[in-house]
Amino acid sequence: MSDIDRVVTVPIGPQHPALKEPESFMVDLRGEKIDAVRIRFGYNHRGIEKGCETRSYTQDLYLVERVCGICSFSHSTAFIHAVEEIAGLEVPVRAKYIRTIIGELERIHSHLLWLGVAGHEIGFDTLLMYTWRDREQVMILLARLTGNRVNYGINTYGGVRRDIAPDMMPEILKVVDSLEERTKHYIELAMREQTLIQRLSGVGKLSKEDALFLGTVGPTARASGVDRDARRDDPYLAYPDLEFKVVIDDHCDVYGRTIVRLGELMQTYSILRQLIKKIPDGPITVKAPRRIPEGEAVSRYEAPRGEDVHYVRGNGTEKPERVKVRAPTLANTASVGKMLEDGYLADLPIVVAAIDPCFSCTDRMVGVRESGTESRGAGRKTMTWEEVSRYGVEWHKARGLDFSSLGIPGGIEA
Amino acid sequence: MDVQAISAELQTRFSLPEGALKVQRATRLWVDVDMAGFPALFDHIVKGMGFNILCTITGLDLGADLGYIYHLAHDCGIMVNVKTRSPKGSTVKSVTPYFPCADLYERELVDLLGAHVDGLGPGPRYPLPEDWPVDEHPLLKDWTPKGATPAGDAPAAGAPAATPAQPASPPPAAPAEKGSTPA
Amino acid sequence: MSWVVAGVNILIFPGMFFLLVLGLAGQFVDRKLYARLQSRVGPPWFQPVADFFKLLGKESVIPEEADRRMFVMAPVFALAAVVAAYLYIPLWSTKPIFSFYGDLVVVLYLLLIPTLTFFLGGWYSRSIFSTLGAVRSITQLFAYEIPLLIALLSPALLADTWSISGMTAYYQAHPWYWLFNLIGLGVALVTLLGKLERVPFDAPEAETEIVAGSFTEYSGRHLAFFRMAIDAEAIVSSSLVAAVFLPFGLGLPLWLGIIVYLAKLAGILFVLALLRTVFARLRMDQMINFCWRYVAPIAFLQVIIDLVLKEFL
Amino acid sequence: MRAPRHHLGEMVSSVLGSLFRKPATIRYPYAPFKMPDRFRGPPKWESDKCIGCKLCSRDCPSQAITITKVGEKRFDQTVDLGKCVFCGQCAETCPRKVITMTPDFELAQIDKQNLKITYHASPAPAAPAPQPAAAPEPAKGAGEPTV
Repeated sequence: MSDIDRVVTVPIGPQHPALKEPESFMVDLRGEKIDAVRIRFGYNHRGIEKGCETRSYTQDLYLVERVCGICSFSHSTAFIHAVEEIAGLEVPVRAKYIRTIIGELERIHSHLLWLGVAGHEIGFDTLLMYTWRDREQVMILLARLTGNRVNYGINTYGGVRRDIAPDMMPEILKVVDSLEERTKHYIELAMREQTLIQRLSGVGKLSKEDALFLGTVGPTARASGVDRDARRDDPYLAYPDLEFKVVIDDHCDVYGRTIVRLGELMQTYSILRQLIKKIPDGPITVKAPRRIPEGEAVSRYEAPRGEDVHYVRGNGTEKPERVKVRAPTLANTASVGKMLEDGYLADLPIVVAAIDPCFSCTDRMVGVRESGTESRGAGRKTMTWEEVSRYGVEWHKARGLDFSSLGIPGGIEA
Repeated sequence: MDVQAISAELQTRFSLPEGALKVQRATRLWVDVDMAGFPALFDHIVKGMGFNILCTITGLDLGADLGYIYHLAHDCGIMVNVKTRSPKGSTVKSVTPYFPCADLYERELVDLLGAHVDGLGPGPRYPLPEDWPVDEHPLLKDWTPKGATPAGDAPAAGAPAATPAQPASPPPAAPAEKGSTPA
Repeated sequence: MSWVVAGVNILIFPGMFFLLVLGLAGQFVDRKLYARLQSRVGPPWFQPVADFFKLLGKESVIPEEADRRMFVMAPVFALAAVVAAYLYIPLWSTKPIFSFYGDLVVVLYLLLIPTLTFFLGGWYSRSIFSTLGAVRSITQLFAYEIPLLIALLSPALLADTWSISGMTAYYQAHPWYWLFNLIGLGVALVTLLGKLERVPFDAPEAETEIVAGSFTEYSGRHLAFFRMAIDAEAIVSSSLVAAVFLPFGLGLPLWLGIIVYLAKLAGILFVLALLRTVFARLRMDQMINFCWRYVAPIAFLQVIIDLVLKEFL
Repeated sequence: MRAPRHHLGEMVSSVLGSLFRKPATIRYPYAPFKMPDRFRGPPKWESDKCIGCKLCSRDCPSQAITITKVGEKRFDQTVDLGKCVFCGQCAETCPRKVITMTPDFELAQIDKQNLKITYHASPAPAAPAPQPAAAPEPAKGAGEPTV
């Protein structure tokens, strides 16, 4: 290739082995370097928000749970918190603890899943196989506790549907012990394996200023030194009774995001031990009305991928007036363009994977199309980062940095 | 920071009417403000009080008006929900100068509720497809999908043909005037 | 050598057919080891055969924009070159089927052809993923080929011959001299990973970026031939490494010789499988950096060692 | 966290160890696999105890349940497993607790129709009673699903 300046456009997605969900990244390449990225969303619309308005609260609970497969419990709990706040339901303490246990187990399985996916994206399939093997322990445990591996269906208005039998507690601890040992191994691996470090560090840089500016949430933000965690800042469930550290890191790259997630796993094990030690006896549910009174509430939940925000407005009937879901990925996608700036094509999969994206959550959340409105092939939505980029450029200019000399308007072309 | 203190400060500074401020709990404050007072209040909360997390923007269909709720959070955990409203068809000012990420949230308002956002730059539609009719806003209460049976009620036995629970089933009559491309 | 014997040797044993069977067996060993190292059950023994015949039975789609002739020829050339190279490699005696002075260089060039066909097949597929994969293949070639050449030539320097059978004969006469070339063996194994496009050097077919690289557009029997060529290439290059760096146990009775040969192959395949288990894929720039900064100097070290030794031995 | 000295091939020892351990995967479907006892598979009705209140079908998030009256205080229950999301809300809602979630998970079918499972109420106590064998559907006993 003598013509080194030739720009090649590579379509990554909507169907592509690097993406677990259908999204489209049009990547302009100069050699191996990324010149510009255009991102399109919207291959997964479901119309959840409108759907919630037309269903009863009981049905909504399961609909919301299916916003996301991996953080199903996060969405259902965030939703149920808002509804319970409107209804003025006081959830029994034991139910709160059980919810926290399930939520933290979900965090374990989500983070281990992420580690495996990250390994796969950088061609380290052995890491994928090992982490998913270990993750299986927590999946089976969740199936035993709740009745399913994902979409646990354990929440119900006013409490939880299933109690955790006393003889299950040692089982949970056994899994926690075993996974803690494995996680220590992975931390060691992440800090020492040369090829892993080479592929992860310095990749997908996102400075603290940018992370704050672009509204990044969750481990992605914490890896850029943003000290935010809804579990500590706006405590819910049993978190006020628990001691844990918010893991932050200053690497600001994919390596930092790995370290943060592994660190969070270690925190989660300690949280689970505390929960099992402290869980009180008592009822697991209070009676909830079918009609939720008029009122509104908004809840924040620290899902494994970042902060989940649910807003619910009740109108005194069996159906909510309005449900609004903000999945963490929507807040994080804005940062992907920034991270890809000046990167390599080879780094694209891991950079995208590093925000632990769940495009289906994102799409479902904004989705409004009900079945029957349109043929399914028309679900094309386009989103570019022009506006965000322009702001980014202006913002940096105001601070004496000019990216326009790179020939990349804000790093991303519209 | 204390939610009562914030509430008192907003009360005195903006002389809000009775009932405009509601402390729901230690970390939740709801503020009702009319469109005229909104920019100043929003500016003060973001710049003056340091609420630098925009969780999301919720749009509401309130009949004749559109409601907007800006969910602003502070690092200390307190969340101020600024509620404002404007008649359908009037404009609301964009908050993207404060939060560039609000771009997506505001485009959502435009597409789903038909809001007019002043200061939102040109750009592609989001989240609806480019070929979606401009005057159809699915989250409006009076919007029903054409060709679909009203959903949500207990299903008529044996005939839940095209309910949202079953998105895979083809609609009984796909409206051709929507400019949709065939699947 | 009558033409009948030559024909049998070339086509059946120990030529093409034997090589293809070994190739499939080698693929199985590699996949099974890879799986077991990753704590998985792995495929049953007939999986490579089943895959091969399944691919043969599938429709072979040729992209409209592709150069039809090049697209179809590339896999055949790859396989032919690999089979031809195999004929010059001594397996269990110091005498291969064909041999002449300088065949080491010819074998190395024949083994270059598969990589070139990957490039041509990918380039003429005209798909963006294939093109990228093709360019990466050829870029990577320049990184690993030089260290591999140097590593393979240094034992020849010590033996003072450019023929593989001459080398094996020399090392047969001096039974322990092959131990001097252990550094070269290491370099050869590492660069083989590059030649066979395996982790950590599998950027040319990195599925998370460019789907399957050069092979993205290939399907059906064309893909089957390509896969077969890669399997056979693994065997041929392992045999070459075995002949050059592990020249012991040659000239035994045929059955014992075959067992020793298979054991050497298995050993090399095991190391290759192990290496591809424990690393992450390197980026192109990192791969080239690694080869030129570390692997090539080490290969030169081997050359110096052999040149010095030659003075004293 | 400061990174210590970097190594190549940090995983060598653990992957070599795997060679000598039992693999983590199984040869399903040749090796049997069972879900935990409390796994929520398809719902199952004890048809004779069903009072036909239809609360299950009302609460079902995916509208998968149909209750049909087939006689005096006798009800057939149909669940469409193609729609069912296995949430178990029906079992939760049921005032008589006649619904249980079974731990089956091998539910694949070639024909979509086979996903509809009907639980039949036992045949009505036939008024001209003497011949139970001559009841309308002798093969479909109470609680026995048919497809």
